[in-house]
Amino acid sequence: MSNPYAKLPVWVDYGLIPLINLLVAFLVAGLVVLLVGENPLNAAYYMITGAFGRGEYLGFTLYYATTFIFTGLSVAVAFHAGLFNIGSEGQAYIGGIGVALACLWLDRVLPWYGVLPLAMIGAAFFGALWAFLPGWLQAKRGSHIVITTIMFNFIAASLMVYLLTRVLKPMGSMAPQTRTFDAGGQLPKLDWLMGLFGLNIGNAPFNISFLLALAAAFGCWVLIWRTRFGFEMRTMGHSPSAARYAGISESRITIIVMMISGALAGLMALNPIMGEQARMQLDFVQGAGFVGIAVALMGRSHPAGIIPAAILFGMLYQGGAEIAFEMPAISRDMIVIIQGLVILFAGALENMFRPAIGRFFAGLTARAPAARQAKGA
Amino acid sequence: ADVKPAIIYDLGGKFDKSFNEGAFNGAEKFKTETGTAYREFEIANDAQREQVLRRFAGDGNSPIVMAGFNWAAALEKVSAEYPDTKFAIIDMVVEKPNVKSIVFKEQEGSYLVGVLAGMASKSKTVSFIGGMDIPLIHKFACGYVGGAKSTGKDVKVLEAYTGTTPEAWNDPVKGGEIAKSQFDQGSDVVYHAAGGTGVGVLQAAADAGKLGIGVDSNQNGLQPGKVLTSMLKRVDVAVYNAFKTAADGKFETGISNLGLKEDGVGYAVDDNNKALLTPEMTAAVEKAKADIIAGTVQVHDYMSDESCAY
Amino acid sequence: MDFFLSLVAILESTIRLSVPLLFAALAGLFTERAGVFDIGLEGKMLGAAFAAGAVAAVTGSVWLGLAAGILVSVALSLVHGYAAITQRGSQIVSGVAINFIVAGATVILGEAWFRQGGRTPALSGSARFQTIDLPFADALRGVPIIGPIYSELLSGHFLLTYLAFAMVPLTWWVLYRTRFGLRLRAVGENPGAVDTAGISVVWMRYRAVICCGILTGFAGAYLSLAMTAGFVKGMTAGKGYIALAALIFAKWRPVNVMFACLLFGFLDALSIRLQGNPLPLIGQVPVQFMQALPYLLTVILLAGFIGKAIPPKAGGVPYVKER
Amino acid sequence: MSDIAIELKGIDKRFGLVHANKAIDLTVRKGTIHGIIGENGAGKSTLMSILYGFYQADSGEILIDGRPVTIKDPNAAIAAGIGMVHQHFMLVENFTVLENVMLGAEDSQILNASIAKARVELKRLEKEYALEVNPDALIEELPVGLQQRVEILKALYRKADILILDEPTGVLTPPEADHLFRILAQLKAQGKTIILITHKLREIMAITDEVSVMRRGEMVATRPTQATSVEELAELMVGRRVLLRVEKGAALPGAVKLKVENLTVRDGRGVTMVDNVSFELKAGEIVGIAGVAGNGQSELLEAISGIRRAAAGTVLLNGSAIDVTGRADPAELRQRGLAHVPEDRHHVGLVLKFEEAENSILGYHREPTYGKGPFLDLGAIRREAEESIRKYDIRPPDPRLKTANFSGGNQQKIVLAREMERGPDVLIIGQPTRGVDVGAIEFIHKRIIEMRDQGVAVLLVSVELDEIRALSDRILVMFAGRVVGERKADAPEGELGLLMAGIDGKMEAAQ
Ligand SMILES: Nc1ncnc2c1ncn2[C@@H]1O[C@H](COP(=O)(O)OP(=O)(O)OP(=O)(O)O)[C@@H](O)[C@H]1O
Ligand SMILES: Nc1ncnc2c1ncn2[C@@H]1O[C@H](COP(=O)(O)OP(=O)(O)OP(=O)(O)O)[C@@H](O)[C@H]1O
Ligand SMILES: [Mg+2]
Ligand SMILES: [Mg+2]
Repeated sequence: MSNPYAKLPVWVDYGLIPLINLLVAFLVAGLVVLLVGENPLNAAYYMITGAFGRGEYLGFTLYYATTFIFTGLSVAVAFHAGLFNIGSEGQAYIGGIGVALACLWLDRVLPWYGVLPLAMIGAAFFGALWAFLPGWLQAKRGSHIVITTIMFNFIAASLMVYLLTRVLKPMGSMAPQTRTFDAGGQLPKLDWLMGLFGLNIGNAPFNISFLLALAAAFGCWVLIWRTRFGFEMRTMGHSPSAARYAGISESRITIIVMMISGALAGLMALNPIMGEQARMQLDFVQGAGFVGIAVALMGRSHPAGIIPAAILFGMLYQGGAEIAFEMPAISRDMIVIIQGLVILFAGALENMFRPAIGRFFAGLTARAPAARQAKGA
Repeated sequence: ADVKPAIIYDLGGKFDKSFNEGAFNGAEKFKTETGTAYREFEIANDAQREQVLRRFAGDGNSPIVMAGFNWAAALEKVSAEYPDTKFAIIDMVVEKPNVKSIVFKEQEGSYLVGVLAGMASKSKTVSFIGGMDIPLIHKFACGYVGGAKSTGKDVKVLEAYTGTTPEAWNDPVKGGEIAKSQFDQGSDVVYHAAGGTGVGVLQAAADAGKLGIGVDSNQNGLQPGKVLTSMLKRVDVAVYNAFKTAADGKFETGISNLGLKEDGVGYAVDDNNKALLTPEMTAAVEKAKADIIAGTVQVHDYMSDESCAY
Repeated sequence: MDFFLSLVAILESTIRLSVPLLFAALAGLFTERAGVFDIGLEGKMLGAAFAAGAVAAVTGSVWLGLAAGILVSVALSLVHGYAAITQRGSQIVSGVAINFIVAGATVILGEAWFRQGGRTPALSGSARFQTIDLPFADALRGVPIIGPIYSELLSGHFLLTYLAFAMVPLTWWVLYRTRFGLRLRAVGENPGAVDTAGISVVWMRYRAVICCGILTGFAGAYLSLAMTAGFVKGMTAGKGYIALAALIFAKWRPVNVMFACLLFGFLDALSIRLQGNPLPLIGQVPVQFMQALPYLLTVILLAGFIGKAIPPKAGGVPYVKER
Repeated sequence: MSDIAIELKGIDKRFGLVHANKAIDLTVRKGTIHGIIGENGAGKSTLMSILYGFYQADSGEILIDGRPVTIKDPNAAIAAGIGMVHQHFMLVENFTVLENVMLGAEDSQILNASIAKARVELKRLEKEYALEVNPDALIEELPVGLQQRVEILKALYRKADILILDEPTGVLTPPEADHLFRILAQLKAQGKTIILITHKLREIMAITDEVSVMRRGEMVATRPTQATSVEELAELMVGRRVLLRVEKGAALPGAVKLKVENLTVRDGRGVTMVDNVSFELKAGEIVGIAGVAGNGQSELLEAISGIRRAAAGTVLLNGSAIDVTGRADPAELRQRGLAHVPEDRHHVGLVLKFEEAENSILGYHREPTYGKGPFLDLGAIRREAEESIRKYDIRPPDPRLKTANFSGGNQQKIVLAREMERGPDVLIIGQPTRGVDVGAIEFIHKRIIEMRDQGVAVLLVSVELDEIRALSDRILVMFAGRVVGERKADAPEGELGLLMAGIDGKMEAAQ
């Protein structure tokens, strides 16, 4: 595997190109808006003001972003080991069990900071468990992880429905959800953080799991680039044959990385369950696992890229809701389209504009002092 | 009048040909009658519930009517934040001073269509297809079973559900397939309480030359001559009344439990199904209706004990 | 006898349910055998179902609907082809993207055009496929054993149903007995060999991708024009993924694909049939378990208890000759 | 004029940063065998692939029979009567011979008719050129020699007048190579034009009429074969006199460091690749394993170093056993003093996307010196990398540069520095100088000798017989997975060549 194109400055590689891809995705989305008979510029206006226009809106944007940081990291960590985990969705869903159990058990006994560590452990444990199986199957039985994680998403959905309609649902209630948690099961909002910037959080459910997400992002960075294990998983991601040569056990890495990935996905459940709803309800993941794929691709699988990418998708979700309020012809499915387009242009077509950009920069640097590509030996 | 009414639909969407559409029709009726505009919104996911409620309340809309039991938790929170706003919720009870809770005795309406089904069936086997497998839908099923069995001890009722996720409201392919499977097992009348999935159920019944029974709205026109009747759940009336009473300044909070007596549920007769109903059937169903209203027949409510006594 | 009749009924339902899987899995067979992996079957099928339903509703013609379905699905295939073949992007990512775009677009457009919550208007008469009775089906109905099998199980399906099953030998013949098939299989195994033999790898793969588009077009049209009467949002409900699983399960062979699709269709039919009926010995099984069963089985089967499924050698990797 | 088959004028080609062909001119006369020689990476394959339409030249002109042609794809080349046997075979492995020969030259949409016709034509070609091969055999079941035959048949089936063979003898035993040359002579007699790429000077002298020499993307000379010599060609090829003999003293073998007993290795398909091999390796000696590529050397190295699981046998490292049939772990073997320079640096020895410093700890990344607990200390790693960069003169001297951006020779030095600098007891080296330029070759050879002199036991595998002979103290020859003979370093080349072909002189005589 060699880099097929000439070397570009880092900021072009990690900044300009993703930005251009993103822009094209939005342009195409604009065409869809036109097709529906609405004005794309208006839509863009509503989207931006709806996402950032007020402290409350920003709070919602960051609330969604929190979720996407977790799922984005989940997908990205697996990417680094060469694994494509499409199962973050299911892992996050199952991770919810851990959060819910901790809250149901202790919310009336302990304050939130007592429940939170347990909820985190539970979320990570159940998420990891759900990722362990596909990881194990890939490592030991050779079943393709993409296919098994897809299957596990479906199985998770069935399992959760069973649990929520038969086991966790309080008697007499109709909605497939747990009871509402008491104070111990509710995370405090980050109103003070917004307050520092003179913003009023309003009703936005922006809560401390955002800080956990940032910590997780930092943790992932350390894990990937500063630990021996990270070194091993990157080796495997780039070259399985080199990994074998280096004595790195492919199945061990596969299983552990999948579990880390699943744990990160599972942690996502804290945000909607403890941070917003104060209960676990059916389908609370809402496709965030899939958004994670787009976020990881946009963010080039680097935590420093994933955070802005997650905020971007938070903006799409929050701003998209505002579009839906203001423009009746456009429902929230618009976001699904944009998400798909971002995956298409930032992922599958990421190199579409690279040759042209490469040529442009080659033209710029042609007269620069002899390239540093010193010929060796 | 000086009202800014608003309506919010549930996940099934405004045009589900059944529950949400009923709510929409009520709002439309109000609009055409009074000329007062209303705001509306279709949510796309659960996280939006509180958001849209607050937004509508914050914009000064009142009353805000929401269709569907799923709104309860969000409403509980938001209604406390906006004590001056009037809310109405359909299909669920939320005990707050500024909330009107409208629930229906679906078991009663289902009982009536059960009577019709039992009598219309030649094979003495009828069937029920629910959408999502939740207590509310079992309530429909249970009433239906009661009605069908009241026409004869030997009547057999098959019961199935499309699924357990919200997608179950929207899977006509599966709905049709379940219906066919029930026809194969002998059923010749099928009643659905499955939202959009029901479109497929009624279609399959029509294709197979069997009879379907619609739900919520009057669905007799979906397959004219092939739909025996529809169990009406007058969501439209509920919404219309909520808007209208608010416009007239007579909006009342508290629980209203609408059954046959209140004309909250019923069965549909129109040109599309007139020919299907024999005089005996009409007589029997009217008698059942009278008995229920009079209280001589008690239709079991599944949700009272989460089990079906029939 | 009673058991026999209900078996016939389950099998009949199996046939109905496996048709979309069969079309989609054969579609996947064409591209994957040519080295282009495709998890976008789901999206293409959904796009086709929408286009077919929408056009049939507007024009009242089932044939125009079918044509529109095929057109849209081929167009989506070409997008996948452009990303995977021309731009050499990740095939999995491109497939995922298409699934998203279609899932969103069908709802947005459907809602904007028809205003029925993402549904297209219900179809009737010549706007949808009608079932076809085979000759003598009525006459034979009464005959024991043969009657139910012929008149119930084999007769009374849609044109597309018969087409789907006819596609199996046809696909086999095309792949193994024609020049096109030889080249197609070669390009999935060693594109270099095809290239140096003077055949364009790119064009070969594009043709395979187009075949895939046509077949997913049939799959989608079957859903909205035959099996039901109109499009409903998300109506593929994971069938594309099951088709993919069937394809892998069948180790990329046409006849095996048919059996795999029939198996998954059978599981689905069985789960519908078993609902509410307790199983002997086991007792009442939660619906959720029955619903997860096809996926569970796929996982178990994929876990290598059926031998190894070896994909086409060049599958999933873009053809790059100049680094 | 008309006796010129091919004329290339000013062919220029770049692959990204690599300038593979620099304004190349070449004239090939009709009915001759024209040799092209040059080191690895000189640009031979690239030039021929351009002629065959597989790559497109950035600029330049191609004339066939005096007429300018544009060859935009292999199809155009085939139409112009050009056939090519590629260095890496272009065959579909799970197709039959017949299907491979036919592919792209089927003359009808339905296969049946084409198959029948191809079968007849194939029979005719087989007879005419003594190129026998079962038309219904699957390619993956054929030995490489036969696979190459299929490639030649493919070209002949397409009625090629001009046949390009890119390093055809690399995979052949000497008798097979002789057979090939007879066929080439016969083709030439029929008036066909042949271009033969190789870097074996002996072959050039034996069969070609003219020879062109390439160096670093340039065409440096063309000579009538009669009028040149091996020495001149070698000098032209590398640009200066080659030092074929490496200066080294006599070996002082010590204790047995590595003992291989009855080692058998099978590949994924169950084919025996290493067949009951036994030998000993002592401290302070270099044992070379000679053999034509694909006779089990690679698998032997992989089994010993723990990358590949052996089917049977034992290996003792410093007297204690390695679990070669079970879970021998390369990481553990490293700790026990076994270092391994793999044959394929691009895919095995290095992670090209890693920084140089990261590659300098690949396989040793668990060592305590590189960090505390689970963490890596990047500073320490880079400092150490800088040291070996200095010591091995790796250029450019930047430990943070991506490894892909180093040239082949420097990449090889990165691997060598990593494996040699930790004072191993046993050093296993595969193809130490493959694709490496002359300057680096000298350096690498010197280092290997130094290791030996420090008492390291060195096991060397190379397909370059010259390299084996120059470095080894003892030579083992492998053929078809077996060690067919052991010779002193000074054994005559001819004898080794026969052994490599599986012909044991003594056994032959005995029978
Ligand atoms: N497809 C390609 N993409 C990028 N670079 C290439 C490609 N093919 C060859 N090169 C580079 O071009 C140069 C010339 O390669 P080429 O294969 O023509 O050499 P060669 O003389 O045939 O060598 P060998 O004797 O090893 O076959 C090398 O540096 C090589 O790395
Ligand atoms: N796979 C690759 N990816 C990116 N760049 C490469 C790759 N291979 C080679 N290069 C670039 O091309 C240049 C030439 O590489 P090549 O291997 O042909 O060198 P070389 O001329 O054979 O050098 P040496 O004398 O060391 O053998 C390298 O310096 C490197 O920058
Ligand atoms: Mg070459
Ligand atoms: Mg080189």
